[in-house]
Amino acid sequence: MTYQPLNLGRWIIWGGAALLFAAAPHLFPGGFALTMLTQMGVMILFALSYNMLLGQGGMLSFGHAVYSGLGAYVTVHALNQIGAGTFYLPVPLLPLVGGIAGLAFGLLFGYVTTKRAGTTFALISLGIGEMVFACVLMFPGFFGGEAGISTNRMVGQPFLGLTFGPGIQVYYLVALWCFLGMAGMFALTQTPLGRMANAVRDNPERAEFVGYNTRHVRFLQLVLSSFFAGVSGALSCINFEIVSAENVSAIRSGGVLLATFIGGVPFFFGPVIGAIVFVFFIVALSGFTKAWLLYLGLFFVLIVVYAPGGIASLILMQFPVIRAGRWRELALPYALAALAGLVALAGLIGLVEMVYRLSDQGVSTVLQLLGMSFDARSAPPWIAFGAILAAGLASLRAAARRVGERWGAIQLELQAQAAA
Amino acid sequence: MKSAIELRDVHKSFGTTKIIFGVSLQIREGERHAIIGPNGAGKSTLFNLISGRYEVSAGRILLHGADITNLQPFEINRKGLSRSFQVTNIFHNMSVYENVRCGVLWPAGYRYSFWHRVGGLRDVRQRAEEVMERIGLARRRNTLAGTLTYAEQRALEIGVTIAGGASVVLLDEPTAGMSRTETAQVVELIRSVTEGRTLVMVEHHMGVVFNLADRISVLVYGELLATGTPEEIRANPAVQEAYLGALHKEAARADGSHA
Amino acid sequence: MASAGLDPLSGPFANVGEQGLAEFRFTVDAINKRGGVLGGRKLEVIGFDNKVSPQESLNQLKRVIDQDIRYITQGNSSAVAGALIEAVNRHNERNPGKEILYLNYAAVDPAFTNDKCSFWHFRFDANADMKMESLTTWMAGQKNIKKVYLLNQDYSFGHAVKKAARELLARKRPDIQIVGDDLHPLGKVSDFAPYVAKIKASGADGVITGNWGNDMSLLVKAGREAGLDVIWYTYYAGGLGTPTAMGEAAAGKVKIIAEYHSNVANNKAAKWDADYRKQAPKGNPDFYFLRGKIMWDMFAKALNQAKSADAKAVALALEGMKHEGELGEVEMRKSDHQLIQPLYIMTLVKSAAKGGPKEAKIDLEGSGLAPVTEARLEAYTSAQPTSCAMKRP
Amino acid sequence: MEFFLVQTLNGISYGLLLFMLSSGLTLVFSLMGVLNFAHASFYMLGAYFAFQVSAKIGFWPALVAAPLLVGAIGMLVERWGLRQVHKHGHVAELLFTFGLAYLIEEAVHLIWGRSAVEYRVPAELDGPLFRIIGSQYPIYRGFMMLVSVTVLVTIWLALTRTRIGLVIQAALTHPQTVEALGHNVPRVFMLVFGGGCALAGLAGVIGGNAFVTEPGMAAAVGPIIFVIVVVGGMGSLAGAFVASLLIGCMQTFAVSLDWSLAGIKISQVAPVLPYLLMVLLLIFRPKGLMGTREG
Repeated sequence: MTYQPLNLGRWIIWGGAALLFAAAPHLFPGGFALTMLTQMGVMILFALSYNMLLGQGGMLSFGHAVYSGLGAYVTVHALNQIGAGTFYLPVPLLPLVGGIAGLAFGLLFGYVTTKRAGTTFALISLGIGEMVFACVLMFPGFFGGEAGISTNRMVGQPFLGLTFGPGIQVYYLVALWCFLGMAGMFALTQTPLGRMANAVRDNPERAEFVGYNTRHVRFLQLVLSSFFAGVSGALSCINFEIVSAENVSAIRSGGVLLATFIGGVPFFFGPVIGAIVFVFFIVALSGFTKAWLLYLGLFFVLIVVYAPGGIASLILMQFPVIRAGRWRELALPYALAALAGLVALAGLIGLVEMVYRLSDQGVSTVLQLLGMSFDARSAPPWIAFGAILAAGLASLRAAARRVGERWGAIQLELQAQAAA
Repeated sequence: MKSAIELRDVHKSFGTTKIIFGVSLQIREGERHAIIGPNGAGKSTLFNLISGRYEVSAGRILLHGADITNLQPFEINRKGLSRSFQVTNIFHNMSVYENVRCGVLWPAGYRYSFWHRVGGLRDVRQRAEEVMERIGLARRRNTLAGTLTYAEQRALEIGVTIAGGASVVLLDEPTAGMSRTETAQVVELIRSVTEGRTLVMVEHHMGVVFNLADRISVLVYGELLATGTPEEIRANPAVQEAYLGALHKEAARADGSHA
Repeated sequence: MASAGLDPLSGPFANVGEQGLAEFRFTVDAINKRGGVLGGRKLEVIGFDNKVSPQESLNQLKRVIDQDIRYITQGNSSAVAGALIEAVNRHNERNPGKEILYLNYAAVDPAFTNDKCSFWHFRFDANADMKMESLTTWMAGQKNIKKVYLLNQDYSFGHAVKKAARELLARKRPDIQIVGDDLHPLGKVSDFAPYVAKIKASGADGVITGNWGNDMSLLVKAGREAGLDVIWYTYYAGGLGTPTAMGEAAAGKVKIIAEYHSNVANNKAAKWDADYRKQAPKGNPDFYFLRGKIMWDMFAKALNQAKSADAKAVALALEGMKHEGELGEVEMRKSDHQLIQPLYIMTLVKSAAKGGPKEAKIDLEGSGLAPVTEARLEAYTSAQPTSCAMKRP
Repeated sequence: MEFFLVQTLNGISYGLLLFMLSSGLTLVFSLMGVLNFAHASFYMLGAYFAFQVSAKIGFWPALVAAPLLVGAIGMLVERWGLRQVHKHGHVAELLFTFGLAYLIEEAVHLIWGRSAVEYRVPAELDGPLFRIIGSQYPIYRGFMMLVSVTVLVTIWLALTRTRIGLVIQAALTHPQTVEALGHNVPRVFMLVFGGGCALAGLAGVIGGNAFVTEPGMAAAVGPIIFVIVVVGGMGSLAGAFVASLLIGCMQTFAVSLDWSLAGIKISQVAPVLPYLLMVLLLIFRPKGLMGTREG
């Protein structure tokens, strides 16, 4: 928190973000890239709303998809009503419908879940998620059963000449809402409630003794978060033109947790990074390998163990060093560590892929990698990849130690300078 | 004279273990009241009962004549009672300024607002600056609370407690673990920040107690032995016998080891 | 000539997707060996992992479109199929000249060839109502059936089975008592013993169920444990681990309605079946989708007749096409793009190797359970009127 | 009447199985404050190990070997995984086990395939235990109850009569004190975590063949046992016991009832009832049936 009236750094970050949103489809052309970018936008919004709980409020939820999913269901009905001519709203404003629906369900379920904090909250959110998912299949009248509800976003009068038929228009709609949502959620962190949510996360007891009912803080924070989750659900509805049971599923809820945590829970922008990485894993990587789930799981566990601040913390850690002009000293150790990491990764990928070749039905046991082929039924590739992995890990260990030593030394010197 | 706090035959037990046996006590408005007693006498428990941290097993507690028995801590706080903790209980991941501000926000009327920008609240900022000035941490405003020195953290603990302008302030061993010079500073701090308020403190340091308190209550094994002015307490033979004499020696030893 | 197979290739249902893909590749290889299509072009099936998620399927569809592939096939989950039909319709409307054709080999929601029918969608599997039509036609002749119990999964397919069973039984065998009718949440029940106790108490002699996967195997296992003596009339007890999980508990008790099994009489696909088994992946040894072979054969024929790879021309050639399948003539009905084909009711028995009847030669998944024909139902028995109002471009 | 009896027995046997699962979870949670999200995955591992062992040397050795193996894996996980993230707090520990659940499921896919494996009730336990007027009750259900009760009595004895049991018990109520008394808490943690996993593994051994052994079995049972620990009260063994039986019987009897409300039958919502129970309980008794501590 700084109190300069004009914070240049902040302007640069937000301006840069807006520019990136605008330029992304031109940097990555192609229909599939556009789909991925659109989904990243939706996921960014969803993950940020999730971080209002986990990062800012200390609430670990296993059922956040409930709010985005139910928001999406209400949106799809609204869209169909627009199509049928019984309701009028310009399509670009539909995310508001989703947001309000999300908020309404936040009020309803949040009342129950936020009665408790910590681990119990996590379990209750899981139970609510399971219950809602079961209900979605049980009431096909509203939810359309497992097939869900389809819709057509090209309805009503074109809005400012936009029909939202072409994917690029949908992308910019998502980008706009994503940006607005980001700004809104950032603004919320700067309000009394936002700050007290942090206080409740860090020390709920003390918060009670300065006059705050921690339950109310959690409740309001969850309700606001479910508004943005609802907006993201509405955007996903507009993008896919279908809403189905998977929108409220435990897989979605787990996914947003993974994405947010990988990105970095302690930082506002962390989930943005996480959402991008996550969508890349699911949509793009799954086209290359069946083992994407395993890679994602491993990646997540590695982050939990070695970088609980997520990717964002790894990046932000470098800034003080860069500012002090000391990054050159770290360049070589980093390069060595990266190299060792790549070697280990290559070994790991080789082993994992061969395991999948051996176990999966219907595919040959021959692994094609970098133009070479390896037969998983013969021993040599196993030995080779195992050796590569072992060598990679050993050198990574050594390199990491070197990075650690250098890093520690620089930190000490910087601290000494700061004190002096 | 009206009582700021009144305890009427308060009991507390955990399971089958009784900690407080029928304490009745009136603390007058505007007075500085100290509660003393040997370790395990139930002083902190009494604080926890008054501030709503524990539920009362039997009896009533009144704040400015209104019943606050078994209200939630935040409800009691909103009625104008604020407390500090024996073990420093602040927001370690926030700056000094933000810590103090947490204490200011509710009483300033911003409550759960999510439509005010906290940086733009001039009254909150002024009040927080003022508090930081008083507790002598203005220079450390942007330091993370977790990285402060122990004495600074204790000062911040008091700052967070008094920031909201509560009419009744409960301080739980404000000088615990401090050196002699630090203690002297804290005494002055307490004296100045509780000007015009009711202060109740638990304190082991007899110098501090007799220096600050208008009246003193002696709690021994969950029962109130005596209440009175420092002179009365000093002169009370029962207190002398049961507690004070031994404590003086203890305190002297403790002081000696500090030096 | 690439086609895209959109089915789960990772996650819990990957084996289902892989099974389909493996059989399709076998069929397509054979077509290519015969000389391919359109005068020598080779067919190819490329797998796309849709993770049985409607939304992920749409992602993969975008990818398919990016790669300029015009033919897709999919079968697992009606939810996915519904999403794909809508998406293909929209795409074809928004991108004339780049149309996509969708060949459905297993999604059986009746709506796809009724209210939601599409010119761009062709279904090669009998839908849920058609199967029930055939099943009840056969049941009508079984005088020992007196009381049946309906137990289904609580979602669209389960509802469809329940509704069709009630209507059709009331029409064909009004004297059969429906002694119970329950829905249970999909895939959420781990202990079926309470359901079994209830069925037992109802005095039913048969249970009609559309259950699949664990909901199917757990039900039959629980039934055997509690000594429940009923006949199970099922759709999906024949594959995907279910025979393995049910084990010999199921022998003589489970009936399945489908278009093919390996022990069928006069099987012109017998050699094909055997050849497939020789090279089949170890996890999925069975030849399961005869309709898949029929689908690719008819598709190849339509390409050759249309003399063009244009989706619209192929669709026009495909609709109304008659084809001599391995087990009799089949027809792709023009009015709703539903394949009309003969169906079989089979009973699972102990395989010949385990002391069962000698026609039970080939067992399922090596489980010792083998299907034998109970009845063959000619194509016309399952044909139902359609409410489809086909919009042709 | 015999219908009622059979349903009651069904409910109790299922409830006892649930308790075997939830007791391990509760023990670990009480002692370490860690909610093991992968607990149900260890249940699954127990079933698969039992399948593998019983295919090689028979069911009875598997009954002992599989839980021990699972317990050993649990200890390794604690030693080389959880202990590393301990410094980052309970949320990190929970997330670690969450990731672990993903990995275990994928590993099971890889090793044993994606569909059910043929893990059967042994022949000597196959058949009816008794018959009452047409209804029969399977031996295996009886065996499940026997194993559950034996294990529970053993745990109870171990907790109340052995030294380590007393330390664990003390740690349930006063974790800091136990540490202050200088007990080798990390080792106790490792043992308890391994023990909790072994309990889950044993539940897997006897549940895997009664039901079905397949990669989705963990995800199917996981949410229910989490509901049980919430309903029973976090960290309360007695609460978990009551909640397990309650939920086991409730699900069983809901199926038997043909009452309906707004076109939805009670039997239709049976598996959702535990969640409804949880919601109601939270509204009226947020601490759970026998809970004492806040989450």
